[in-house]
Amino acid sequence: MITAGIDIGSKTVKIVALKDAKEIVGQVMILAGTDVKESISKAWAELEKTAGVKPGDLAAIVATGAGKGDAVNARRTVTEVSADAKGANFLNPEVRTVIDVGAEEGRAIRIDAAGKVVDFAINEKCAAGAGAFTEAMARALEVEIKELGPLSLKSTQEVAMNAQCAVFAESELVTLVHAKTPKPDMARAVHNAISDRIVSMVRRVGMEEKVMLIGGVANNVGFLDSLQRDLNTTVIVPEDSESVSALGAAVLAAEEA
Amino acid sequence: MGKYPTEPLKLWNKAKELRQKFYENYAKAHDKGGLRYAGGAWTFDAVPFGLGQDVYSLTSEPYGASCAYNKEFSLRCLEAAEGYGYARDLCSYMRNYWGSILINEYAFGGPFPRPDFIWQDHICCSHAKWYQTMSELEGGIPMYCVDVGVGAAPPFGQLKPHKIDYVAGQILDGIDWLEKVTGRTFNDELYIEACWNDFRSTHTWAKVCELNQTVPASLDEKTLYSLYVLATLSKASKWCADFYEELYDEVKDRASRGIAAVVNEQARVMSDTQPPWAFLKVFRYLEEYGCVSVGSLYTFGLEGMWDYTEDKGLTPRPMPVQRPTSREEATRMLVDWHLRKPEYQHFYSPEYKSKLMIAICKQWKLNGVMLHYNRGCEGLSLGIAENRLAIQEAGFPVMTFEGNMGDEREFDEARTMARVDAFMETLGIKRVGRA
Amino acid sequence: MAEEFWRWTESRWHDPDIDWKKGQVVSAGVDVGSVSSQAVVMVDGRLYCYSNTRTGSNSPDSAVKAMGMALEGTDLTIDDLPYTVGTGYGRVNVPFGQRAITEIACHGRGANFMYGPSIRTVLDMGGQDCKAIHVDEKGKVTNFLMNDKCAAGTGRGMEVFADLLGVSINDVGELSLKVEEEPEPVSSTCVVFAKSEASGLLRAGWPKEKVLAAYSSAMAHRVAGLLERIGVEPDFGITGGIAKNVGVVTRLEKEIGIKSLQSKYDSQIAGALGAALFAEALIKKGAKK
Amino acid sequence: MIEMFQEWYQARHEYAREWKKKNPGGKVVGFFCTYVPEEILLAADILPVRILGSHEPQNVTEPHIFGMYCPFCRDCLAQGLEGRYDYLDGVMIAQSCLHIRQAFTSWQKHVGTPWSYYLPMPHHVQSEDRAVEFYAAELNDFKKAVEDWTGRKIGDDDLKRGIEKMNKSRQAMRDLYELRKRPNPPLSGLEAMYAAVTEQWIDKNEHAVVVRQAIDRELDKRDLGLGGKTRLMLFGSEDDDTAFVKMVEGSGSVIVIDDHCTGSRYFWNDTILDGDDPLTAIARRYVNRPPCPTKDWPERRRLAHVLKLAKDWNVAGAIVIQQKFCDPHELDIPEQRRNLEKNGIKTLMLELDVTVPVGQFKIRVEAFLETLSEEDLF
Repeated sequence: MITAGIDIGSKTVKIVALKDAKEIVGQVMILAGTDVKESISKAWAELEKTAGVKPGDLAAIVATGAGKGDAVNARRTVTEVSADAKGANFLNPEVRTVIDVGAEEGRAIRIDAAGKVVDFAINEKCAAGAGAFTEAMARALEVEIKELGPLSLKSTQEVAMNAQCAVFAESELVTLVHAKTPKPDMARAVHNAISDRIVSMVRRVGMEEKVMLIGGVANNVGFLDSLQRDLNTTVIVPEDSESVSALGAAVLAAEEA
Repeated sequence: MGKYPTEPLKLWNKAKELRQKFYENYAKAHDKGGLRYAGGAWTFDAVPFGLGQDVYSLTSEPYGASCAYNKEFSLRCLEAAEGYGYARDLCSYMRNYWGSILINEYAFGGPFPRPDFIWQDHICCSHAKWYQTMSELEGGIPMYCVDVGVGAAPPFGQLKPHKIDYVAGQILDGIDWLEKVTGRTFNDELYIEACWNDFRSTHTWAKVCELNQTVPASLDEKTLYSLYVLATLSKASKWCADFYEELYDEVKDRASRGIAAVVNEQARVMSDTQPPWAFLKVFRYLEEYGCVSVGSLYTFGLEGMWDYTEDKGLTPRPMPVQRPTSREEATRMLVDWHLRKPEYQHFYSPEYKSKLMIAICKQWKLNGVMLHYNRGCEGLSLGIAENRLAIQEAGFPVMTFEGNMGDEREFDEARTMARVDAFMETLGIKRVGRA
Repeated sequence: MAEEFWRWTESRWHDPDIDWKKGQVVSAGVDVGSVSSQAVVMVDGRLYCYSNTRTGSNSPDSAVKAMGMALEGTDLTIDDLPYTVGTGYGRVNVPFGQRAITEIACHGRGANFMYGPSIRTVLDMGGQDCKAIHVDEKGKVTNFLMNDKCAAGTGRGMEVFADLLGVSINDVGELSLKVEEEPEPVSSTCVVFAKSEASGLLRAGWPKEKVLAAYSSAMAHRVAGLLERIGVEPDFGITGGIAKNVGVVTRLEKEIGIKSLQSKYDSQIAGALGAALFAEALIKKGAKK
Repeated sequence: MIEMFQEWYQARHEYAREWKKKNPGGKVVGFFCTYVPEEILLAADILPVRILGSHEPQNVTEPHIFGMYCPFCRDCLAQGLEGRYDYLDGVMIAQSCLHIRQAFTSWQKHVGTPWSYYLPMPHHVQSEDRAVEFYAAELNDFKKAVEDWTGRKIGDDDLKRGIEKMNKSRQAMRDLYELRKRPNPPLSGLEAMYAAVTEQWIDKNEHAVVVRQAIDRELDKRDLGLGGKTRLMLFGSEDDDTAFVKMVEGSGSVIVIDDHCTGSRYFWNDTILDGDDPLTAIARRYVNRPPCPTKDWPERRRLAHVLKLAKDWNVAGAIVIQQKFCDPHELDIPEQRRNLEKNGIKTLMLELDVTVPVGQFKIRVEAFLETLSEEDLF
């Protein structure tokens, strides 16, 4: 039996196809255009091309993500919170705390051994947009977004930064730039600032080992470094960390079917 | 067809009329040579009753909420207050209220009716300052304010005499002050009668809320809002006390016949603090999950009088054994009655508030709790994060959502509904749709 | 990096009819902002040349670059400049500058020159800050107010939108006016939230111009609020890049019920212009390198 | 001499730990608000230390205090949660704003300081005798609680000793502030802030001695060339942000007076016995002190007080500090500004957070100073 989960986000559409709730047999991620329906069908086409799996072959489809309502062929929809929990549990049953940091939203989720959500926290206003935040900061520092992480690892001194508001933080950074602060230290300050916001949420749900970091920002080594220091523990980052929600949806689909 | 029978509340329209009448009476008070005064929903409103039966009040919090219902009107009020220099994060009732004065529009039609005097109490940081500013906006209105900040009774115990002396003393001074500014003689009979009505209203409201322990719940929180409001308007009036006694009989009857507020009830939650008034649809949305909000410490406790013991939990506080016979006795009784009110006491101890909330979770048979992190009221949001921790520790799942009771600009509808979905999933509740 | 729609196009101008060598006073000003930098040189109080360039991550270089570009095609060099005033975020890092003055004072003075002495209220929308400034007939600042924590209503917000929609910052204004009827303003004026709200609207099939209109009016409303807090005393003028955004300007004028003054000068050079005018005043008072 | 205060400011915790070594069995009590009657703590030979934040970003308070409460309160709580005040034997608060009360109650529950006390300081201070009678009764309960805790009676003589100690320290600070009236102030606003804030956790005698010595031996003849600088006042919410003060004075101004609970409000008036029993005298002192705005009603008596400070210290302008989300001051500031502007004193309002966004603030401050001077540009 093959099931699939589709995660329709604001920037990307991801699909994961799962065989007998055990083995990943297909996985795609495409950049979403402004026309969601089109992006979705593109994603399905991609899945067929790469994994030979057609929606028709599927026992069940579960959709998640901001645009989940547009997945017409889905049996049902679930929130990203439940999807993250299931996905993380599938990848590593020992995980009890899932941290999902995306472009516009950050989440901390505490789960049990079965991947059921025990408690969750989602960032409130003004602490929004960790992903969007790093992009803005990278722009202010005039470095490629992917350079920002490695850069911060070269930092030699802590610089405190007031980062509640992304826009004000950006002008904070501009001030640091004009004060000739070394770029690595500014990059570190940016990651520390986001980490503080995320860790605040993690403390809210109460951290339990093991901890897994997923979502777009998971690939940022600078952020991961700050996060691990703040939480004082090692954080697991799965490969394809951006597809974990889709994977979780696929697992839930298998439970449905 | 739902799982339980339901029927509209017979007294619904009467409640609406009483509210409407209250605001009209205030606006029209001068036509019949009566007096108008302004004060908060927490104030000792029994006192001005001693000035005569033609003295009408406008209570600030419910008025601020009335402004908030109307998004367009509210926005103009809020921006007027900001334009005058007041910060966006101040109490949103207060900003709506000031704005309504600044644009000189009464939410119920016509220009804002200027009060003759101000009779207020001070429990949160804003209460006295609210009217200090109002008086300035109106070019100077005589103001008296009673400080009730005597601190917690030793947890769940009796109030020390000096605490009652302080508050009672201010009220007695205030009575002399009232006579001076109105030129009227204070009538102790009317005052004592009003105190007694206050006891009746707040005692009976607790009994009504207690009935909601039945499954299915006879009333949902949306309905409770439209009913508790009467006590926030005029808890010391005969009409309010009488109405609640009538209401008690009807709700008792609903409970005995198993009449449900939400026909598909399969889960019960409570909220906390004032809701985002412009978005009561959150509660309608819960119904799609067959989930009913049976109330909150806020709806039960703001105008309800309760006793608490570790073993019995929350029980309506019995009426005083006998009526007071003198101004002094009535005053001391009134002070003691209100200062031991849970909604007052928890201003001093989040731990106390947590105990009360956990008691509700158990006695009202809840599956979970939805806490409104209310940016509009620092008074009732006080310690709410600690409450969340304590309630979770007691084994009840908690969801929080950020919003503002009176400033819709601070409520994110889409994200809140998404959060409700996630919470329902964690409670394992499937959508049943509205019947 | 992908194409940067938010970037202002660089430009320069100079008046070939002026021979600076014949001038009594040559004064210069440079405004190193967070996103763009401008340089202005004046001869005897007349505009000689100016440039409008992008700020790099190193402000001394940006200052030199801006002035260098302004002087292109003239026979004047940076070393010839007798006295230069720096303003903007990088005001203290102008290698060839003698004095730093805030952009608030400079925009006040610059607006007085650009729009004439009748101007009393200046609105400057820079990348990071939004400023409402009261000036007297000399262009001296008498009072000012800047945006609070919620930086909404700054130029930055519009840049984020230009990027999101893939429309050049130079065209967003015009485009936002191409709507039959005005849509509801976006509910959130916070850049981060407005951005996600806008992506939602796009997903819901809103055309770009409608999304822009919704954001522009939200922005205009927010800025009007700032202006009302300080009070709009006519005449009223706008400086900074946003003055070029007809979409925001027309909506703002409608909100506050006052038309903004027009000028033949580039509104973005107001800060550098004010700095050059201050330099002139200081030179006349004997200030030297 | 004067640099002693900065050392004390930076080594506040080390000082308290040292004090305990020097005073075996001596107790240290942390307090949250300056309405705490330190006279009574001193009478019991306890060292009172004001709990303040560290102005560093932190991530430990989110579970305990919802984000719309003032960052200062969260910063204070963070100090406790991070164990920086682990030497405290007790912690207490005198009733003031809701925000700081919340920091106190969360501290009680999660920091585990052995002894704690909530002292209901009345808000209706303008009711005069009603408030004094009530507070005196509360002080009596408080005194008993301290006696039970320390196992030592507190007699009237002890109380008088505590009162004298407080008054001496207050007088010294007022004399120090007096020097700032000079056209060429012999000390900077930053130095004054260090002196004022440290008075709240250094042994009162020790602090007073250093203040006296600084005045007599150093400051009286000192010339820092501050004569030409623009004279400013600071007032509003709690403010011990030295980074901010450095930035302001570094922009060509000198701060000569303040109205903060971390400044002049703390030492402005004495406890006067004349006839009253000690507890009533102490109660009267706190009821009559320059109020926190949350207690300034029905009349706005702070307006006159702040204006008088501005005039007596001859300031050109005032910087109004709004601690983000600090409702009491948000309810006070608009009228304060109108009143000062009406009297020809320009104001600049800044919203402070735990860390200062130097970038945005420097522009505002410099532009403000330009409106107060810079005539040479025209």
